Amino acid sequence: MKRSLTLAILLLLSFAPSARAASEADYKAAYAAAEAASKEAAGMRNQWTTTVSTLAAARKAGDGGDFDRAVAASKEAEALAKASVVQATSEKEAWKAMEIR
Amino acid sequence: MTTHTGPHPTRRLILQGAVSVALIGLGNVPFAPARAAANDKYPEEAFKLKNEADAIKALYGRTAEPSDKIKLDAPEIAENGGVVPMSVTTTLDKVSSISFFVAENPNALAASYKFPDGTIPAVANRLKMAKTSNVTAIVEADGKLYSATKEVKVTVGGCGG
Amino acid sequence: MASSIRVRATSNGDLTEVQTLIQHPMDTGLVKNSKGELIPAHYIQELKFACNGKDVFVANWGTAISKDPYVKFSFKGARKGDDLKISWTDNKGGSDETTAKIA
Amino acid sequence: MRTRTSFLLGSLSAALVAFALTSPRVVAADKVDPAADAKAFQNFFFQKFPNVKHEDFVNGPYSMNDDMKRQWQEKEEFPPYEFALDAGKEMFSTPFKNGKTYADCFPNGGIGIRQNYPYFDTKEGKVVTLELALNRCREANGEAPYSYVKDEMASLTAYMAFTSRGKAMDIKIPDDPRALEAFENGKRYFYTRRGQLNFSCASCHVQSPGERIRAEILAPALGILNAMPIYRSEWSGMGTISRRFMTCNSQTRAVPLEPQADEYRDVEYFLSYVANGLPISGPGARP
Repeated sequence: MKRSLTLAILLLLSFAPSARAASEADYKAAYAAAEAASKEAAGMRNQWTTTVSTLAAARKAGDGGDFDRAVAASKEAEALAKASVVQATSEKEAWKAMEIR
Repeated sequence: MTTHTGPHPTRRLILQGAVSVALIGLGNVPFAPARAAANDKYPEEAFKLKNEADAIKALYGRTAEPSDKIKLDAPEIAENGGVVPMSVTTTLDKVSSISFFVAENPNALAASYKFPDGTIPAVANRLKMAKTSNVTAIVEADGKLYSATKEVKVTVGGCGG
Repeated sequence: MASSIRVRATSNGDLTEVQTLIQHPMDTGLVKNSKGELIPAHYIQELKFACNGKDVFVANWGTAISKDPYVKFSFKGARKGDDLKISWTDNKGGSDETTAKIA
Repeated sequence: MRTRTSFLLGSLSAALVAFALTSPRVVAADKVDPAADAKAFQNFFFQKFPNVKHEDFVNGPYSMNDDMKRQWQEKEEFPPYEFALDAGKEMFSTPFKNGKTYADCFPNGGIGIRQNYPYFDTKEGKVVTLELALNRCREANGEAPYSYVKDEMASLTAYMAFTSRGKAMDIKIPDDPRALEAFENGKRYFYTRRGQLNFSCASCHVQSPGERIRAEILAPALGILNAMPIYRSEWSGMGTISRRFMTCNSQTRAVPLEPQADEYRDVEYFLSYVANGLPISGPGARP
């Protein structure tokens, strides 16, 4: 009996208004930002496979209505895409350091 | 040393050496009595068993004792679990059967070869190995079973992707 | 269709060395294809070599034999020009055979 | 998800730190000098592996490890690429619907010429690889092109490579600024880090050949394409140069480019040119 009581309280807490669940609008915004960064990376022909898979996961979660996960995945995808852009930019010169001369 | 599809010269010499050694062993027995080769039917049961000891019992009906007269040639680290070249040569007499067992494979028995009179007791083949495992060669000679075992390491390749 | 069996049988003196490479998928039945379905087991179970009307070597194989299987052995009692008949059957009833001249 | 971002930021910062540490070398205005590059490239490997015979570098991982070499020699007794070789030979002589064959598209009937590919096509102003030339030959004769990563292309290139076995790689760079640029492009691609793992081709094939990534021994970059196409036990099938480049990309978590993209053609041009003089050993068997 005691266990199910604590479970009930826990369940209640997760819906407590303080932890605001992400809305569809939050997801749409986060996904758009991620997609833009991903396009930029693709434009530099330096896309990462993990960016593509994380973006897909974000979309899947979004379509499924799980906006918390969708926003988290979108942010992750955006970070990955941005990192690949930084990589491509820095490598424009950095490659020479490794060249056999 | 450019590669070519013909057998590799030094490789061939080693094998012929091993074969001639085996021949001497056989030479002194003018005619070997027809030995009870493992029964002729495809040993369906033995190939289905998971465990090595059970498979050996199912195939030969008794256990084997290690022998240093069997040379099991297998890599230390397999370049790929899908193609692991392995071979057995033996100086034992009156050999009627040689089999390969990979203990950690889904089914321990990998291959079993029958040697009628006049066939040299040596065989090379390429096996699949699920993971690092002991590989055991069993030789049935003159009705008795002998074995040799070697560990072969197997892992996947590549950096992950 | 060219035979699935490639064979090299070379004799020197009384000893004949035989090498065979067979084109066969040797599926274990434990592997999934790209769509996630299990590829059914499809492997050669028995491979026979006969010369001058007598079996000289018989191989019984399980699912642990590599794709496009290879085997090498030697035997006595045959001469250059003799015919070596090689035949295999797999667990789906498939089979193939070929005859090669000992070089 | 969380660990992945920290991993990526970690590896990126490490790379940037490494870059900062290497003292910036005084570099004359970068005049592209392929001959000098090739000399330096070959000497790097000859000095790093003094007891590897020069022509053995084309045997990739097998020139780096004896246990692996023995397994390779056993496979070479009756190599798994035999079927691709026979299929390629047959395809090579089977006429197209219009009666022509591949022999009509290539110098010397396509026999013994693999060592001259890829070449720089001054009309097109681009590098033309053997795989590209084969598909162009098919299209010129009204046939559908083959996939660059599937067995048909591998069988054709296997047969053409076999007819050149032992011939020294002989890639030419015409006196044409676009050819020099293609070579430089290929070199840049070879040394550029990519993918979330932040590796370049050089990270594995220049800095750590002979070492293991899990079960596999890394091949030296010198002569790495001389054995193409290869039968890989990993794929239990044939692999063309295109397939190898694309899988290497995805191994470092970089999205592969389309087959025969300019970058791939140029890096093939670079890698083949710096291997000039080393023998063609294709088709090859690899782990």
